[in-house]
Amino acid sequence: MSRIGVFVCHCGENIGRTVDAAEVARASGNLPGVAHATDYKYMCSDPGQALIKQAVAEKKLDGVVVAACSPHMHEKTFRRATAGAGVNPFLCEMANIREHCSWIHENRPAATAKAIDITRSIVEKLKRNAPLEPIRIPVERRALVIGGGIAGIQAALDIADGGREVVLVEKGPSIGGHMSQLSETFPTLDCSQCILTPRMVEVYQHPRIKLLAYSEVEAVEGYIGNFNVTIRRKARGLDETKCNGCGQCQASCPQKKIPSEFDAGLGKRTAIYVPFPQAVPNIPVIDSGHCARWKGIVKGLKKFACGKCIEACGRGAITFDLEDKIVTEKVGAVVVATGFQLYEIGRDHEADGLKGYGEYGYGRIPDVIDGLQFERLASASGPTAGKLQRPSDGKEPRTIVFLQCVGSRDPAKGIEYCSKICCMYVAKHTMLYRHKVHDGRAVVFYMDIRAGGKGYEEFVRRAIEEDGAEYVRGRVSRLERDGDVVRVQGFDTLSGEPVTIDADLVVLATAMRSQPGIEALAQKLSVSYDRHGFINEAHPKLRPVETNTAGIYVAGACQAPRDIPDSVAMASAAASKVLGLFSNAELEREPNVARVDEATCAGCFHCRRVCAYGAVERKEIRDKKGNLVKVVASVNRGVCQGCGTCQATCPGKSVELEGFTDPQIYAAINAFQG
Amino acid sequence: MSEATTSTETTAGTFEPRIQAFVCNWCTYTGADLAGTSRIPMAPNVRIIRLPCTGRIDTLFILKAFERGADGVIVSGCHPNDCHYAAGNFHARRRFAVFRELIDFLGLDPDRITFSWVSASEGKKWSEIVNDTTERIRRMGPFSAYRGLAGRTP
Amino acid sequence: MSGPASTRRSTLAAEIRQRTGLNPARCYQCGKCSAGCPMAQETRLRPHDILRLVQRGRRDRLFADDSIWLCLTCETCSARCPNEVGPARIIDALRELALESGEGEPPRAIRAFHESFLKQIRRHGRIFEFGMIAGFKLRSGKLFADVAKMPATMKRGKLALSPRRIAGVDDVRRIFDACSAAARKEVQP
Amino acid sequence: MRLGYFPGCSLHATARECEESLRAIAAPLGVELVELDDWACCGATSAHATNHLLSVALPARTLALAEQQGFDTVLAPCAACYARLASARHELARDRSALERVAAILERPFTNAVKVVSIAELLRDLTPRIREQARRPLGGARVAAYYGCLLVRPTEVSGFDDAEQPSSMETVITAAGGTPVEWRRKVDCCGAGFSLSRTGSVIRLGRAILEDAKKAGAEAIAVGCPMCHSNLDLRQKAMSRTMPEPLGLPILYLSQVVGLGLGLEPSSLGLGRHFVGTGRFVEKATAPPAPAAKSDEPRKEVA
Amino acid sequence: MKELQDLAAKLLAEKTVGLVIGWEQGPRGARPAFVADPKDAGRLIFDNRCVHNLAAYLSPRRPHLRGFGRIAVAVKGCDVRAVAGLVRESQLKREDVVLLGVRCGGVHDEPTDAGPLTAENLADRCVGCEVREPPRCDHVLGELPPAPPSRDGRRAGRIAELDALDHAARFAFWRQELSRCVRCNACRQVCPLCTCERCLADKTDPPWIESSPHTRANFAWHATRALHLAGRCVDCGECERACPAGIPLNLIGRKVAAVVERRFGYRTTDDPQVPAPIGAWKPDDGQEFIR
Repeated sequence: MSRIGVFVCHCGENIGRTVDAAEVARASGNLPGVAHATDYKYMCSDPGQALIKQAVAEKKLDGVVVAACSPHMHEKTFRRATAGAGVNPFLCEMANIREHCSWIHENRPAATAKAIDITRSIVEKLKRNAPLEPIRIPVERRALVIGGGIAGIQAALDIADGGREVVLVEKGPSIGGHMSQLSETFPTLDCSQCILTPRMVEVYQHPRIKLLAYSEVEAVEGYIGNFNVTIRRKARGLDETKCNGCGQCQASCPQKKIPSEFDAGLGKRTAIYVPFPQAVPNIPVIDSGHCARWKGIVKGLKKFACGKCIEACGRGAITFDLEDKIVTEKVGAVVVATGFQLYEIGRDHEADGLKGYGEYGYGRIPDVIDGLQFERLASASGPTAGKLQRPSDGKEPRTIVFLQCVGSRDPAKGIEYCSKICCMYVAKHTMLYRHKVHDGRAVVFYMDIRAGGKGYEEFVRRAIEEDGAEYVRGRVSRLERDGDVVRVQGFDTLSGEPVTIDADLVVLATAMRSQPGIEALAQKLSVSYDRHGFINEAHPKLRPVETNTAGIYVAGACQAPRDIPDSVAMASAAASKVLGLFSNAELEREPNVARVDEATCAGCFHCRRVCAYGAVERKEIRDKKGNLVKVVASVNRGVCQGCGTCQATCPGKSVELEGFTDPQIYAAINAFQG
Repeated sequence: MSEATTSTETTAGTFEPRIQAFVCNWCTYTGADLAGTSRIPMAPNVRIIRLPCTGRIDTLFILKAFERGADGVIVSGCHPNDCHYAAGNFHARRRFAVFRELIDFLGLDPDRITFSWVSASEGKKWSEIVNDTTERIRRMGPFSAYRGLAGRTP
Repeated sequence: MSGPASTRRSTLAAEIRQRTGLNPARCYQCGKCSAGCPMAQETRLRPHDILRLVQRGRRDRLFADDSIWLCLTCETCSARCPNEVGPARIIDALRELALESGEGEPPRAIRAFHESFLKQIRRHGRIFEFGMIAGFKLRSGKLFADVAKMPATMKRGKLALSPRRIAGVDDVRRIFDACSAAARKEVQP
Repeated sequence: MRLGYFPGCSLHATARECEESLRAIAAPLGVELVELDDWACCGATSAHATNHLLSVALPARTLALAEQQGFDTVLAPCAACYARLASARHELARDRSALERVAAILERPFTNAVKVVSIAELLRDLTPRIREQARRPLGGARVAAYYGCLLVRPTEVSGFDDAEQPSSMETVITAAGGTPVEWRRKVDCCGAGFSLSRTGSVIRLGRAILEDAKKAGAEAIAVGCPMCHSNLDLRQKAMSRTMPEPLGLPILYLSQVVGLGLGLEPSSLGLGRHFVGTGRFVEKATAPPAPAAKSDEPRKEVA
Repeated sequence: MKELQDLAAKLLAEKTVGLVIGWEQGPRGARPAFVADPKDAGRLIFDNRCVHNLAAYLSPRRPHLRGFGRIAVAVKGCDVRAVAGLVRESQLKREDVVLLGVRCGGVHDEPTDAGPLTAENLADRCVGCEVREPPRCDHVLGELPPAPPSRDGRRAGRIAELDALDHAARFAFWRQELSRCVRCNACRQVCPLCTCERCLADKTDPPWIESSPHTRANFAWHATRALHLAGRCVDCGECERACPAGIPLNLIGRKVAAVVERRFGYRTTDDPQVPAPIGAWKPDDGQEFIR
């Protein structure tokens, strides 16, 4: 570059007051390679920009330096002007002589000298700039949604309704997630299934949603707009196309005593089963752990003890085909909505670094249950058909004690965060209970009530004021079984008295945790997660549903404890992000990405280790005969975000970050200090 | 280059150090912008080079700056967990930690370099970094010991 | 943060933290400690009250009555504390502090017990139980309590009557002196 | 196995039966107990309620002695001594400067390398050996295992068993042929620290424990702590004063239970030294097995 | 020694490998040996003069050894760390080499030294050796010799002395030492972990490291080399041994290794699966030097 134009802005008085802009222009004009230098009152104004265009045309300039404000302010403006003049926009640079000079100095000669320095350094850097073209990436306008709970359902429906295809992958046999297990929902007490099941059916019937239930994401490759997803379709043991969901197989299965996951262990199910009557898809699965025939096949037996379901099926759908199938899907965006699990507070959580609560006897005392189990007891579709009966003897509990913050806000047991939903659902539980057992006693041990949300505080107050829930501020020290009651040993910190209550049933509001296996999924997706396994959002305020990997979004309780309204809101937000991405067939990105010099790359892959985005790939270099010469690093321009950590790490400096190359930085240092 | 301010140039006989800053685009550069917008006066001795991320800041830059005449260097970027690129500053932190102790061992005073985290909202902190570094380097004097190594060994 | 805010912070909490490495500010007053405390029904201040008063720097109320001296150090509070505050150790530290600064005193009986106990160790290196009980009774004034049990205890061969001094008793005395010197030093600023 | 043996003050006095039974079962279990030379008191509650440094330095002296005398493990059968020794060890292992400070006070070499075990931990680890050597099914006697505070708390110091639902003593009782009972107060505090100074509290706390054990059907309580023992044994009469009849619950050391299971003579186990008579229990435990039971066959582990 | 020779002959004869790299008697002490013919296997030796870290020959920068197919290389326990480094950084496939581990009880400073090892003549890196039994080798040969004589590490002592000086004094020391560097690049050539295809120092655009061998350029060169080896240097000391100017380069490597260990809890290991510390991070890495 030998014909650079330097344009020095006065910014009215903003620069001109302490920096002699004319002197900066004069000094810059003397620099080798500078063919034109001038100053002007307002470079960013239309006449100012016209000045650049005119000079480029008249002086045949091949590069532009605007000495003015911060590039954060007007770099786009001046690059557009430069492009308008027919010069590659990346051959325009800004020298920041306002924020970094005129505004912070009083001494005019010193400020002017500094402005000259800054401008000179940028001129020298610009000499090493290369013309760059924006990166264009084709976008596959289909989305993958992982997780079929309420967040996944909402995201899938919003994207599909927006006109784009969706692949919805659910790990379990049915979509619906935790919400399908709930009895009523706060703060309106509307029936959970009544609002959820129509949405589930909508998913099933939507022409643009491909539902892959009982499936898991195996691998994800590629980058924004271009993901290749491998999905394992787990064997249900039957031919889904033949099954019409009549339920005969289920009725015929002799294994009837298996604890039902859907009923949180309080109900029973068969070995071939549909998890609940409204399941979507309404197709059974065979539980390999409990089906005698399945176990026989795995063992290689020739004769089988059981074949009842095969006989019962009128359509010959039950095949006992045990092979998982692998399918691949090409998508342009991914929404992660894998939800949560409850902290099971028995003792054996060493592997997770959680200690469990020996003092609460969960798992030993049958009448100590968790919140989800209470939901099933209270639910009309539950094992007791909505009659409140405690597990030990089926008696209707006359006194129920609810403990909040079990597992949550308890660093000693491994979790310091607040699970957010417990205050609300415990209040709901007290109401449900009091509505069913009018003279029953509902006591809540709490630490703080966190009822921030529309109608939430009012809801809790209603539980206390109208429905007679007794709230005691204090944590419970220990639960003991004494005869047929559970003795609750607590303390009322407000009255300063020990409180001992003999309860018929104790309900623990256990913490929300991320799903097991989320770390492995996150690694497949190259998204980051916190130490509790919750997926990290790209920015807690400004990019709440994006992840640090472009094209991958997050919704619902896999990001942090969330209630239903929050999860749905996030899901819709993620869907709108996806639809925004899909609004063009191509994606345009700034070209400031890394580039590997394959001739000198030694293939040590230090760059690959430091890349937070998985943008560095292995590339085989072969000679003409096809023999492998070496393996080198190669940057995927679609994935690279341009941080340049790879370049600083590369010992042989075989990577260059466009726009901030070593020769550019070297020139800038030299110009400052040389 | 006649216009260049050099460290031998003096104001009223005092030594004016030349300080090279390498800062990340998202936090410190923006923080320095904020210092400007807030009109916080500071010493005019620092020259900023903008990089996308502290992860991009090579220790070679620092050595080169000293070699070409800088008396001090400022390296600054986003606070931990605030990196625009997720982890660039964490990688940089390890790199600088080793570099600092290494040059210390080689007899180069690591106080010639200020490492700092300055967020986009810490315009005031940036001005303090600039002023404190300038004052410190002024007290330490020109870094001719290193620059001058290119001549004959005494 | 600097300025007045930091100087206003309870120096008692800071002192406890420095002694024990435990941070009283971690207590969020959930009361689980008090719910499980075997002595809660006998003390005016329960563990969570004590923590609160430490946070507020209320030495006056902490040292005004018996509460801190009635802790059995059974550690139930610490074992169940959700926030790893460690009330038992903090109460220990408060007792040390009270003794060192003279701001608080254990109830006579408890002090008498500790004094005779430690005196025995200092004198003989070990506890010689008959002597200890005798010393305790003189110090506490509970002259006749438990006297009925003495003959039965002796009959069962359970009270060693003749004190035997260990060889390294000088060792033990030096340890005592060094530790109480260190304690005295800590009271001074 | 050769262990440094730290009897503590009580095993030479009020807890003689603990020492006697320990020594009696040591040989059949293949354990050599070597009493530490010139040990001093651990300082107990009194030191750590009044001077933290002292409460670390006194046990540290014992640990240093053990180190010098060539032991890698020290047995502290008294739970209170165990807690003091283990706490000191734990604290000094975490804090290098405290270790240096204490070593300076001791004026002897000290690297804090010796492990401390309690009676419950030791016997739990010897369970296979106990099962192998057991000669008597104890007549199916129902025993409540009582841990109290110091065997399981503070968790980070002891850590050999769960703090809320410990099981090591039950394992030992089962191996010795007894039947552990399920009860609620096994980790509650009996208040023994105030045994002399605040008897009223102690009686209240002890009574709750005894009552619960009785209610759960226990015929005896096994303990691992001389303080708990003297409290529940010596003061049992006072504790049952308000009850219609005396509780009559013998309080045995875990080592005594094991001794009975091994078929040792009750007199060699110090069973005559108790305040609450052990006669009925011993009688049941030593009765010849009913003809149907084949006592020679190895019993199945129940726990 | 017979065991080594026989095994080498067998591996060559069976064509398991095309080349065996070991040590042989040269005109001036032990030297690296390259045996392609089973008949020459008798040349191979191993004794306490075999100081060379032969893993350097496995680096892909030695294309002249490429045509031999699989290579067997004799390694001491400490040399295995360098092999692990090459595998870790994709410079070598473990299955492409047969490691002949030789049990070693310490070596001399120089291959020309002879006689029994004493506390005086023992190479510094052998002090407190923990890998007399070579780990992760395909064959392990020889009897386990006694531990090398014990003494304090000289370099550790020297580093402590330097650390105790002020900046000016340390600077004077290194200025003196580094002024002798003629940039012959022997250090780089002999280093098993200097695996760049084109060294940064040879790059001219931009010339980050000044090419003329004056002291300032030498500072930049050796500092940068040490940084690039941070968490990778296997402390074989070959750079210092190869240096014709006798610059104590190993002091720099050791110092950096100590920093890396103190800060990141990492020590160069013979397990290729364990990732190196530079290129990794922890949220709570020390940052006491950052304002």
